[in-house]
Amino acid sequence: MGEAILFWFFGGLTCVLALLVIVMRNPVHSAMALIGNLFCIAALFAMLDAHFLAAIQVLVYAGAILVLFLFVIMLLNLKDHELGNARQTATKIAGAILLCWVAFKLIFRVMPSTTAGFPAVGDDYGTVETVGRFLFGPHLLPFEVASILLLAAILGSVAIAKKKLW
Amino acid sequence: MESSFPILSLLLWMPLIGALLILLVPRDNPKVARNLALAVSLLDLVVALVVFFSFNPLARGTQLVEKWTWIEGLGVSYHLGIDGISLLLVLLTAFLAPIAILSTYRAVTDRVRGFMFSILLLQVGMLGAFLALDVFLFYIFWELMLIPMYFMIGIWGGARRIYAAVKFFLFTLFGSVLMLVAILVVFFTYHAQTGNYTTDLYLLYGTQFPVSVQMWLFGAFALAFAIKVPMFPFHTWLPDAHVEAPTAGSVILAAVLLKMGTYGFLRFAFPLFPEAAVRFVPFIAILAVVGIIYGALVALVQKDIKKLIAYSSVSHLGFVMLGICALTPAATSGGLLQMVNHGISTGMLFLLVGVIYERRHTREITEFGGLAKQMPWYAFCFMIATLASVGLPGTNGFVGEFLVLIGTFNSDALPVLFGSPMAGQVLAGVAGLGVILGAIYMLWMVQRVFFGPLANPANQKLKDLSLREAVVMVPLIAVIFFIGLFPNFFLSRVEPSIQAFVQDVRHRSQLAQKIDREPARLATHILEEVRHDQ
Amino acid sequence: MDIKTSILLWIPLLPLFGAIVNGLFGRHFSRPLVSAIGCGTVGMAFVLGLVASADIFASNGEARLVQSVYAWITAGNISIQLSFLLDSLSVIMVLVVAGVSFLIHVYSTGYMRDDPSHARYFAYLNLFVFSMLVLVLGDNLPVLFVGWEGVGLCSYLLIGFWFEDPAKASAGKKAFIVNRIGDLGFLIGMFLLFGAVGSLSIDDLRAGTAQGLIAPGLATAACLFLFLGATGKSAQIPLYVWLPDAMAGPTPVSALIHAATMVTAGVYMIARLSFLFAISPTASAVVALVGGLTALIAATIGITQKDIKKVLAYSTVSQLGYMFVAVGVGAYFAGIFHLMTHAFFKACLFLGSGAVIHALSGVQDITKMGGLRKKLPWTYWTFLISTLAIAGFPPFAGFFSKDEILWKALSSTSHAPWASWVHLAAYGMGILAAAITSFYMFRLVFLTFHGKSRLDPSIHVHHEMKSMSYPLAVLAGLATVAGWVGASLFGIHSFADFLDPVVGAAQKTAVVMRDFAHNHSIEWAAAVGSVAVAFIGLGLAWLLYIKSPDTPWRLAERFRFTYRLVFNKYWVDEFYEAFIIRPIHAFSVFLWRIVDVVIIDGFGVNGPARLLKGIGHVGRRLQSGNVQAYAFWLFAGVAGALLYLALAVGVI
Amino acid sequence: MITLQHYLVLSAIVFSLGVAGVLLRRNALVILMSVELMLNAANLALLGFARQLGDTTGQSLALFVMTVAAAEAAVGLALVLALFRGRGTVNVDEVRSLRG
Repeated sequence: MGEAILFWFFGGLTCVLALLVIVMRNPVHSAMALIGNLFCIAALFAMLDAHFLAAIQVLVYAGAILVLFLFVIMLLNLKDHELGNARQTATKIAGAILLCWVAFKLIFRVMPSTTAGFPAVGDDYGTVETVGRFLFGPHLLPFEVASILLLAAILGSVAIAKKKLW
Repeated sequence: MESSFPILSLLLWMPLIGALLILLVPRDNPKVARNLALAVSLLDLVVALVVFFSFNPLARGTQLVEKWTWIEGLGVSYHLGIDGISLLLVLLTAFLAPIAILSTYRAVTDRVRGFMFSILLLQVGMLGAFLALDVFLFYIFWELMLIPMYFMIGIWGGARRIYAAVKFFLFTLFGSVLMLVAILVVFFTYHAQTGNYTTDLYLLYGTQFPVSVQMWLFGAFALAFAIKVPMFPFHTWLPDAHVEAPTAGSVILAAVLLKMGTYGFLRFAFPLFPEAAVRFVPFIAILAVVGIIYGALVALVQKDIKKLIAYSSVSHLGFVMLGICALTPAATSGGLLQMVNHGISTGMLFLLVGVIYERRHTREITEFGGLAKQMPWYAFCFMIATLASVGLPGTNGFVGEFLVLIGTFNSDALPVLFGSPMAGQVLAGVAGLGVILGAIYMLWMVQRVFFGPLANPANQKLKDLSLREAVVMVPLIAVIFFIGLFPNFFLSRVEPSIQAFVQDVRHRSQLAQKIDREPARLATHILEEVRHDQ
Repeated sequence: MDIKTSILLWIPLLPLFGAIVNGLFGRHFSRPLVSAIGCGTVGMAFVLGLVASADIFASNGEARLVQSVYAWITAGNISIQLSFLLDSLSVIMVLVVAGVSFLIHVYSTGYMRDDPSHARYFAYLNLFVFSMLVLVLGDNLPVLFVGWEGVGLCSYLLIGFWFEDPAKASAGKKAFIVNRIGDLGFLIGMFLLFGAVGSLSIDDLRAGTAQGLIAPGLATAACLFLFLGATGKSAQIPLYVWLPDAMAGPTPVSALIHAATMVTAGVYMIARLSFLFAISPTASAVVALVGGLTALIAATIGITQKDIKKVLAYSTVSQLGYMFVAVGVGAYFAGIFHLMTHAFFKACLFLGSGAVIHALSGVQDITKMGGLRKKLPWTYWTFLISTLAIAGFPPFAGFFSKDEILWKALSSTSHAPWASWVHLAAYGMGILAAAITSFYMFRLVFLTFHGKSRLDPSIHVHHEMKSMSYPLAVLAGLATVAGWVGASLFGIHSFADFLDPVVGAAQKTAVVMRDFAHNHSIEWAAAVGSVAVAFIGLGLAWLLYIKSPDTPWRLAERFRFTYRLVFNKYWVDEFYEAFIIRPIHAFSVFLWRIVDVVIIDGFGVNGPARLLKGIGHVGRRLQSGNVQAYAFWLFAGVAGALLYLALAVGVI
Repeated sequence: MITLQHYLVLSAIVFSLGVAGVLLRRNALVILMSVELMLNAANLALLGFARQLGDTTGQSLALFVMTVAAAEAAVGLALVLALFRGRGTVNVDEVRSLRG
């Protein structure tokens, strides 16, 4: 029962904050909402026994990526008139609504409804050790490729940010 | 039949090595790039000559075969080989490359490395297409030729080069895409019949198709090749491409690239789908004859020398196609020889037009007149090329045209295929009118360019052929007369392959059996007895 | 292969060698050296011809030499040897060709002395001799055809020798193209024969004909196509139009190519294939009829021409007509006989006219000459002798050969049902043409050499040159005596006997004698008749051009239309221009401008391109450049796919 | 009882909100943040499935997604910076170089 309360709490908060991210006019506010959203998702991760990832979520997202966002926002120091208005066209809103509607319909109808909860898992599920063994065992190659990807992203963003592209 | 030394591979890849070396040459040193390209093409010619002389003229099949598995799962192999049909065309390609390169020494001054790279890459494509005995390999080389030629026209061409290059590209691509589809159908049909995947040409020859399917497949192949030949009414890319292409591009385009189409008919379209082929022969033969007359008539009224020669190519290639369609050894040998002849004489004409274009920057016939006075050696060379082109006996053109016409005229296949006893006679007769028209448009052009008063002041200071230009012409003239006087040197090497081709197509299309039911028209054997009695 | 046989190849090769040397290096040689190479090689060829023909003369035409040099074209069932044949027929041709060529080469050293393109001239001339010798020596039709086209090429080059004059270059081109039309006929004839016999060698064709491999209908078709070739080469109706224009070339060329040798190739070819023409009475009759018509019509045109060379050109056409009458009525040896005598007297006439033109620095209009008899005595006397020969006065050569032809036409018929009439008609036209020939030839002599000088006073008459006079004398001598070898009227049959091994059998097949054929009194009467018409022509010419020189102009005024019709050569050139050349040209422009540019390129090629471009223009609106719009379409696509999925499984 | 379905629906909602943000907002920064939302939604679903199956592979996969997200954010933000320097705006409506 406690699990359900936590899920509904964090789940509802996640939805609200995600909505705030996309409706706030000022990007700083959006970023703040996003931080909250990420924390809630981290909590949900923890509820799914992914403790390690929950930690990473907080560290990487809230700690690194969001800080990056905020740095950029401050660097740009946008004036009020530069923020612009979200001039949504009717077609786009209609399209978005249609998309959501179809998606929900599908999700509720297509998937087999189960009432059973999650099966039990071992204590070591989602621990740093288990995930680490996976990463450095069968997934070693993708892991190293990911590091190269990050390196490329670092170099790329430095190169792009230094140049005047347009 | 495995040859110990992969000489065909050497022949094929040497230009590519040269092309890569050219990329290493510094940008500001065009001279080195030119000389390197020339050296590589000359070396390649030497290799081609070695191939030519190591070819056994008596054997029927493919020789100097090299075969290695390439893509095992699809049965694709790296399969090269040469027979009498490809032998001549390979030699022609290797022979013309140094000449074309030498002709660019003054004409191409911009992006020389790129040009030389293109020309050598083009040579790889052409040689590969002639040597490949694997459909997949052939298709790769076939498309490979397209790219350098496209750039040669599009970058080093004349004023409307983009239009011409795109037109050339799209025409060819249009046909070759259909051919690709047909290749895939053949490939999967073979798999359905035998359970194996292969793209080896000789294995695919054995595939059995219902005639209705064959018709579609042959149609797809024939369209691709007919565009390349080009046959009427798919010829309109040719005048544009020739007019806009640089001289070397025109030479290679006319001399070798067009032969891809006719070669394709001989190597692929006819042997792969013999039953459909013989059903299509009446249409192709009629189109060929229409092309002969049409090209000649349109050439008659051209104002641009290059365009005139381009339309004359349409006419000449019509003879080649007619020779193939006649399905007699004489006519088909003549058609094959005519491919080479056209390459030599038309290539030479384009070179000569290039010479005058470098001096005057125009090709309008009305701009000239009386050049024979100012440039006697130039006029001499032009005259010889003209005479070869109109098929004067003693030059190469005569032998080819004569064999095509006499073979068509007395073909035992055409009357059966047309269902009319006079078919061969009528076709040859109408095609013969093309010979007359050929003399008319060529001589009229020669007269307007070379004879009459030297009125235009711009022409009064023209210089005659330089040493380099003369060096380019001499081998061509020598070959013109050599083939004209000693055609058997080549015909004897071609004969077994052509015999095999004709018999194979006739036999597998049931044509031979139909002909046997016809009353004998040739009374050669009676004559033999007469001779014997005397 | 013994020496005499291997000589054959060298007969044509020597002039070819001369042509190559003079053509490539001649401009660096001195003029005498060029002339020496030119004349020497041809002279050597003549000597070699004599050496090679010794056996044939000794055996009175029975012997023959065949030299097979190498296999030229072998493909499928076609096998063509490069081989030469010397028999009595080709002996005559080789000696006439090489001999007359030699004389004309010598003449040319004088005539072309001051021309800047001296070396080129001799190269062309030698090349011509080479081609002509190949033509007459060819052992099979393709080799003969090599020479056949080769002489056409040389004719083209030599007519347009002074190419800076566009009219002359055009005349050369016209000659080549008209010849090509005939050549196609020749080719088709060859193909037909090959289809029937499977070989193109003369001997095989002869054997095949004897074995009946060639059906009569096929023989007629083949002969008519071959004859089309002959009409082109030998300037007969309807393809004679090039020959008068061909006079644009240097005069020795006209003498050699357009009078003595090349234009007789058609006659030679028919004589060579006489066995074939003999089995087709229909084709033979056509040959005779066309020959007779050409003889008559060309002669009438000759009456009105003012250019000294044009008169001779039409006279050549007319005389060639006689030869065709001869081979048409089956008198093959008579055709060759006339060919030989004509070669001598017509070459002499042309060279004489050349001497006149040379002396007058290029004047060719006979109405502006007159009274040259005293100033050019050599020319006058040789010209007169040749005129007497061509007009048919005994004892000059032309009388014997022409009389032989006319008598054979009169006294024979063939197996074709209407041949009897055709032969009579040919005889009638021939005798009429003989009268006209005599008339216009003496008109030419009188206007040129007699009467008062009408020369432009500014013209200085040059002296005659020895290099030009000696060949004239030799030819005039031949024009006098050459007829005697075959004067059957006096019972001399040596010429006919000599040719008998080649054409005799064919002659027997082709000809049906009329009942009076062996009646000598009728033969004599016919001969007297042809001499009489010659006198009539002479008398008329004397009346009109010596006695009362004003009458011709009055007659021309009186019969204005007829005069203009004839003077303008019956407007045949104009007819060809309007009804053949112009329509072809217009049709070609139509093909190019309409079919190529509008239909194929416009609808077939650029049409789809434009359609695609139009679609592209519509599609371009979608490309707003707004990345979000692209993303929107992306997600809209996903939504669409999901919707489809939902509908498909019946969720919604 | 909280089942896998709950997590999946939650994930779908967050994903859809992300999509809506990408489509409707003009501010390049907010668009990037919306993309982060979408990636997180995907991760949530991934971990849900992993928990259901008891398979740790899903977790390591989620880690890679985060790596990609980090890289994406870095490059994307660099682009925004460059865009702002060049055009003086972060409004994607004004960037129309792709216009056909």
